[in-house]
Amino acid sequence: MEFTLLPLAILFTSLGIVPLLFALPERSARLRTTINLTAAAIKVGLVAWLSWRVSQGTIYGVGFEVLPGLAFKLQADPLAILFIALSSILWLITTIYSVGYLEKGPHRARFFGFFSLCVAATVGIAMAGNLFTFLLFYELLTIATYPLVIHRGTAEALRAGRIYLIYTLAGGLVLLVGTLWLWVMAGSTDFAAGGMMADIAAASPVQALMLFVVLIAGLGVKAALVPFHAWLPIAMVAPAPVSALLHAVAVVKAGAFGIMRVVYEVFGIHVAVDLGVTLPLAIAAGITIIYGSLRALTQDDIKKRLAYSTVSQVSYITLGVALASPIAAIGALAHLIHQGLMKITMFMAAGNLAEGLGVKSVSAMNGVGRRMPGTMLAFTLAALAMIGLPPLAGFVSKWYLASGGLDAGQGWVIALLLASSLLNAAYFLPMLHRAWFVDADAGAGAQESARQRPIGWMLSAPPLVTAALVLIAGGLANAPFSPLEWTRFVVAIEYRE
Amino acid sequence: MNFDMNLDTGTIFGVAGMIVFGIGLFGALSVSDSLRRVLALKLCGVGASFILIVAAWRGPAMPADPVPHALVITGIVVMVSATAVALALIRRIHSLENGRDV
Amino acid sequence: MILIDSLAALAILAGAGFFMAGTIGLLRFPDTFCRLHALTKADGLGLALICLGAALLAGSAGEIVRLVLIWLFVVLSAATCAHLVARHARADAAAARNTAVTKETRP
Amino acid sequence: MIDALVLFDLVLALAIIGIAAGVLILRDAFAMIVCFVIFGLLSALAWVRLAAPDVALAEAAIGTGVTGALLLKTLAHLRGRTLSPPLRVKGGLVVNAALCALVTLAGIGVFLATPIGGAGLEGLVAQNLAASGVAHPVTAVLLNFRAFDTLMEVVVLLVAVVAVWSMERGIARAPAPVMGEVYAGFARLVLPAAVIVGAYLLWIGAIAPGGAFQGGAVLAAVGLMLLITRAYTPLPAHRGAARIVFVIGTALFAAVALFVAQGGRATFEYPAAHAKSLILIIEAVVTISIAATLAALFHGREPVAVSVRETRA
Amino acid sequence: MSEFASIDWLALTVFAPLLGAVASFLAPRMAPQIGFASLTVTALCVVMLAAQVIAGGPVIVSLGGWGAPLGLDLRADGLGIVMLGMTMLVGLFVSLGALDSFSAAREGEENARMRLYFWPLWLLLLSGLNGAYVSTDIFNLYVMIEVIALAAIGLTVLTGRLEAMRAGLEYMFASMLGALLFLMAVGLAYLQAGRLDFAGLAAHAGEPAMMLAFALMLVGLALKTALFPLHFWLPRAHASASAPASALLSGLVLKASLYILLRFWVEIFGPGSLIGLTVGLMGTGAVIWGSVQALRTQRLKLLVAWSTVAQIGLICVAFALADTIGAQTAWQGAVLLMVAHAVAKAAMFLAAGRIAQETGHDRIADLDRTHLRPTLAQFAFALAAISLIGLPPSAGFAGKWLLMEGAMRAGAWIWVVVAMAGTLFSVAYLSRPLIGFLRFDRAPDPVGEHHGWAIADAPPLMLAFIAAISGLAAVQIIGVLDIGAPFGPFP
Repeated sequence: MEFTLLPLAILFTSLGIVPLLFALPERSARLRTTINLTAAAIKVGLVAWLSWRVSQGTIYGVGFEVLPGLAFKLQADPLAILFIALSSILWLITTIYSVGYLEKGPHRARFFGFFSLCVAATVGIAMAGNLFTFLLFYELLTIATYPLVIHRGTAEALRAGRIYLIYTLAGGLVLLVGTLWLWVMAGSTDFAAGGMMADIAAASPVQALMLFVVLIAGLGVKAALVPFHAWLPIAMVAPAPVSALLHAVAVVKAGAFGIMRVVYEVFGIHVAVDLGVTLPLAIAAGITIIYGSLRALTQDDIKKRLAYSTVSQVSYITLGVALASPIAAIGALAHLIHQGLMKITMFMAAGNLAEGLGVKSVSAMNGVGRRMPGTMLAFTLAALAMIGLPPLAGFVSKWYLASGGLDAGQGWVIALLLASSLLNAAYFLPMLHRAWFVDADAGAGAQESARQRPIGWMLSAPPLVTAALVLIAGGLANAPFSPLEWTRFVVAIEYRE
Repeated sequence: MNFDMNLDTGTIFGVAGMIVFGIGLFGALSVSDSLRRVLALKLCGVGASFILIVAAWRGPAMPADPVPHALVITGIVVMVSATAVALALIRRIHSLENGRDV
Repeated sequence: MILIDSLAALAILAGAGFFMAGTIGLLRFPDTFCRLHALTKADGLGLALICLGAALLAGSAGEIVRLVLIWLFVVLSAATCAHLVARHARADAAAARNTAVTKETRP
Repeated sequence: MIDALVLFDLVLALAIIGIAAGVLILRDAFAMIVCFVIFGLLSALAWVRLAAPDVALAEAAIGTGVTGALLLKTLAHLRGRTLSPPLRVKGGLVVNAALCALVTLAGIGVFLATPIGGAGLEGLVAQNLAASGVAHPVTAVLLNFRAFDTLMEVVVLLVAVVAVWSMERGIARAPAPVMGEVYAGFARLVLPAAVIVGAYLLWIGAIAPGGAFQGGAVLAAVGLMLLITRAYTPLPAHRGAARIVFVIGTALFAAVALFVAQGGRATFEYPAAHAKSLILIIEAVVTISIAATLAALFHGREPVAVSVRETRA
Repeated sequence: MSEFASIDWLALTVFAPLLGAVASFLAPRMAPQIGFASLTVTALCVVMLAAQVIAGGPVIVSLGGWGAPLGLDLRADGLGIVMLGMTMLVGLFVSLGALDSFSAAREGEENARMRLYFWPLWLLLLSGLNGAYVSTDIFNLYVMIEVIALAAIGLTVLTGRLEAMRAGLEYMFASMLGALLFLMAVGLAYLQAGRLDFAGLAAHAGEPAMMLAFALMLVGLALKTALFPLHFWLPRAHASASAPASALLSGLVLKASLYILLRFWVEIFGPGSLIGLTVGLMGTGAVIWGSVQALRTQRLKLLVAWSTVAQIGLICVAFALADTIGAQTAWQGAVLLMVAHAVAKAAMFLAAGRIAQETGHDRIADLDRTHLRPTLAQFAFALAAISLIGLPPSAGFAGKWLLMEGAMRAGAWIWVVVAMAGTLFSVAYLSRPLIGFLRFDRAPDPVGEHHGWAIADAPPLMLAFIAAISGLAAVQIIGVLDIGAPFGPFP
């Protein structure tokens, strides 16, 4: 017997606890943690079940009409599973981390309420069965993340929050117009493998082209494509677990995932190629990759450096999508997962440095490796993976991207990836060098790093776990149910004629 | 349009009603004193009543249409109610401005 | 018939004349008391004449009764109003005189 | 050849227009109000010329009489305040004038282009008059054909009195004006007569011009005189009764409208056999409510015991 | 069931609050209880009527059995039911809020006065509103808008404060002028058509007197709806009234005149696209001017009031699409926006009232300079803001979506841009208080998380919650709305 409401149940594990979390008194920390972790664990279980069923060929879908002709539609297809699996696992880990991070901090009820809402929105984005539903959750994500970004309530946080809100809401509005236009033009917003724009693109290519531009612009804001990226480094004022989630799972990934959906399942990759939009998109992604890396080089603030690195790395996904080659697509999809694992590790590690040692800038990182070996081990693994060292996760995705570039006849991609990797190395290796090989008393930030506070297991364990996942995802890339394998499964569907 | 100027009672008072309405409208828009503004609005009301009554008129020595008459009577009562409220407000504002609470 | 008609016309015309006189008096006389004088006296008579004229033309006794009542009530209220106005005017005049006196006697 | 009566109409119309302008132009506030009262009376006269005696009565009694009293009372309250010049020449004034001239000209143009007396409902009214329960068409329209309008109109009065009571409260403390012997005698004679006239107007409404509103206005005038001379002073103890009198018209009217809606009849559909008596009962009660409400609107405040804090000023 | 079917639920929706008003005026001490009883009965009537309409199509009652044009017909179609439902929903929750705002526990003579008079005025207002939504006769509508206007002014000045009185007088003048323009229009219409029922007048649309009549009605109703540039009276009136009164004024009263305008537009006059364009441009002006003022004002209630000006303007964009292929969609969007605005704005005013009550002021700049944070009220405010901005899944989103869809189908991109601008503006001005709620570094003391919670937060919170999720029921609302094809069969 089939439990057809499974997608709703998964959504509900995050959404249903939101009112509970808001209503809990501030002091009921233990109860709150129990609720959070139980829900997260149930969700991982449900997602595992769902993945199993989907891999067997079952497609789940539920929906009901919201506006005339337009349905709220949840659909668990393989592409969705990819994203849900990432978010549910990382949610569990980040929740543990947040509990440790916010211990005794103010406004925890509010924080965890919006945190859950944020995850619910991510799940909704993943399972959206049409662009309309995608839009609903895309906006919900904006609403849910804003209070998290400004959680500290300082003037700086509010300023950052305002910029964040302006960018994301404007992006959402553009996406709204795009969705509406698609609906008016095509009479449907459904995601369907192979797309549904073939006829329209043939009939009125100019309009289809404009629609594509509008949709990508709307999504590009959250995906932090240059020139819509400025909010991302500014949003760094958020607490570390929020930054981790924003960069690894929620916001930027929502944008990248949306681009994927639009290219593959609204237009269809072949239509997109025929329209001639893929190459410009690839170039935009390439520019973003280089620009982000260059900016990252000069940042002294650890989180800012990581943020620019995200700008760069997320565009790998877009690049892979835009290359219009199945091999590159495998790289893109795999990178969706891999980048999430790597980046969340680094942000949690950065948070630990700030919490435990008060280290917030690169120049103060001297000798931290000896003082917080576990954390720095995780950080190092993730950084090396980012650079693309085999057999770590980052290498796998870069390999496929490069092969895809060749496959698509775009040789410049190889050069781009090489340059990017060199730049990655240029901004990550000095950090590793300072951490492991420079003495603590040397350097400009010695004063800053003088104090030390013990951090609990809830802070130290999560980055290690995710670092292990980075290792496993890369090392066991060919095992069944590894991200790469699942990706192949998805791409086989999307590139089906 | 057919401007057939047969000068009968209905035409005369219809035009007069329009002019009174216009005068009232001008007053309502231009006058700053509240009491006079109330009166200007009443002029508008009477002007509108003129049109309704003329609409009911069926010529000299003919019985008129009773429906507009009923409407105007209703309108007059509505108008006096509105006027009473407006005047009460004006009085109250004056009292408050001059520190008289009762 | 013609006789009654012409008598009625005569009465009404005369009444109108008195009204005219009263109105001119109202406009031309110098102070409140004189104006009141002109108004009440002349208008009362004018109304009486018009009512008389109308009564001559009336079709039934009921109408005549109503005309008489109209005249009666108008005269009553006119007289009362005139009296009230006059009282008021006298009070005002007295007040004005008092202030004038105070001003004059002030050193 | 212009008919003499048309000439009269022409002069009357010009006078109405001139006096309407006077309301805006006259500098003195008292003169302005007097001007308005004259305007109302002349309008009523014009409406008589337009074969609308019911409306003329209502306008003279309510639109001019009661309203004039309200205006004078307000003026007395504001005494001491100099009335601002009626029209100051501002930048906006020209624009306003142009705008209103445009509206007026458009109105006149449209009016002249539309035939008078083309379409109307008099035929339908005449057809159904026999079934309405009353013989006077205007009363039939007010109390039967469009009874819902009339009910809501009584409701408007009720809203007004509730609103006015909510704004002002307290009992009048100014000494009674000295009116003199002549006035007292006049009041003794006229007040009972006025009550009779009010009742007569109400009763005659079934067959001829008159009815609840005109009768109510005359009765209200009685109330006004009583209030002005302090022959009657509303006291806190009277509030309950006053509230009942204000609402009884609305309540009974609405109750009857709902009550008759049974046995397949619609709301407001009086049974043919009882139509006349029901209408008369409604009219009588509504008259009382109207009279009391209008008088209360003139009095303008809820009578409550004045607290120490309030009397201080 | 047959017994229920024979009851005139339609007329009762007007009579029930009327009799309730009478009773609450007679027994001032029992006013809240009577008020609630009569509201409940009215709500029941609306539900029964809605059931009738949904089951069997539009309900028409010929009062007195005469039938139009001699008598008056009342009619409830889908549009009427939606408006009645909106009124009852907002009314019930605002009344709950009023129960606390004017509760006997609060001291003071002013409060006692407000407690006495709020209920009769509000029930009379409700009677007028319901009457307007079921009327099919333009003179009857004139009387209804006067009932509404006088009751609304009574509610505006209920606080008894001088600034409220002054604002009320200004409102009074605007309202009277609007009503008189309407009355003149009635006169012209009768002169032309000799009848006053919608159907009879529709046959004469396009004749000169009817065109002038429509122009006058348009201006009069725009004045009452506070459509830019005729909005001058609104901000002060809505900002100076007590919170429940503001909620009713902004949520319900404006909608009545807007509804009448909409009804006339589609059912009687069907004016040309030029007038539609004019109204659309007025709406655009309202969006811009209202937003700019909302960005500049220093007081929370004024901000909320100015936002009403802007939001009403956005709704009026639908008029510009009236004779295009996107008309039906745009009208549906406009009605949804009206409902969304009613619910959200009522919630917002109630929440603003609660915030002012807890913090003792409503200066936007000082919202964060205190440790007093009535978080529930602030949360309600934020939820209401979501609907006003038009974020999913609120009804505001659904309405905006349909409005923009209509514009897009008509190929009129300019109105899409206006709607987008309105959205961005609303984010900008509504984020001013929201930032105040969320900023903590200027508070003198540590801020308590659950400070200032009270049972009185429940009405705004529930209303705001309904506003924020009701977009999910949009298709059901539209299903009801389309009963009887209020917007006509369009190509």
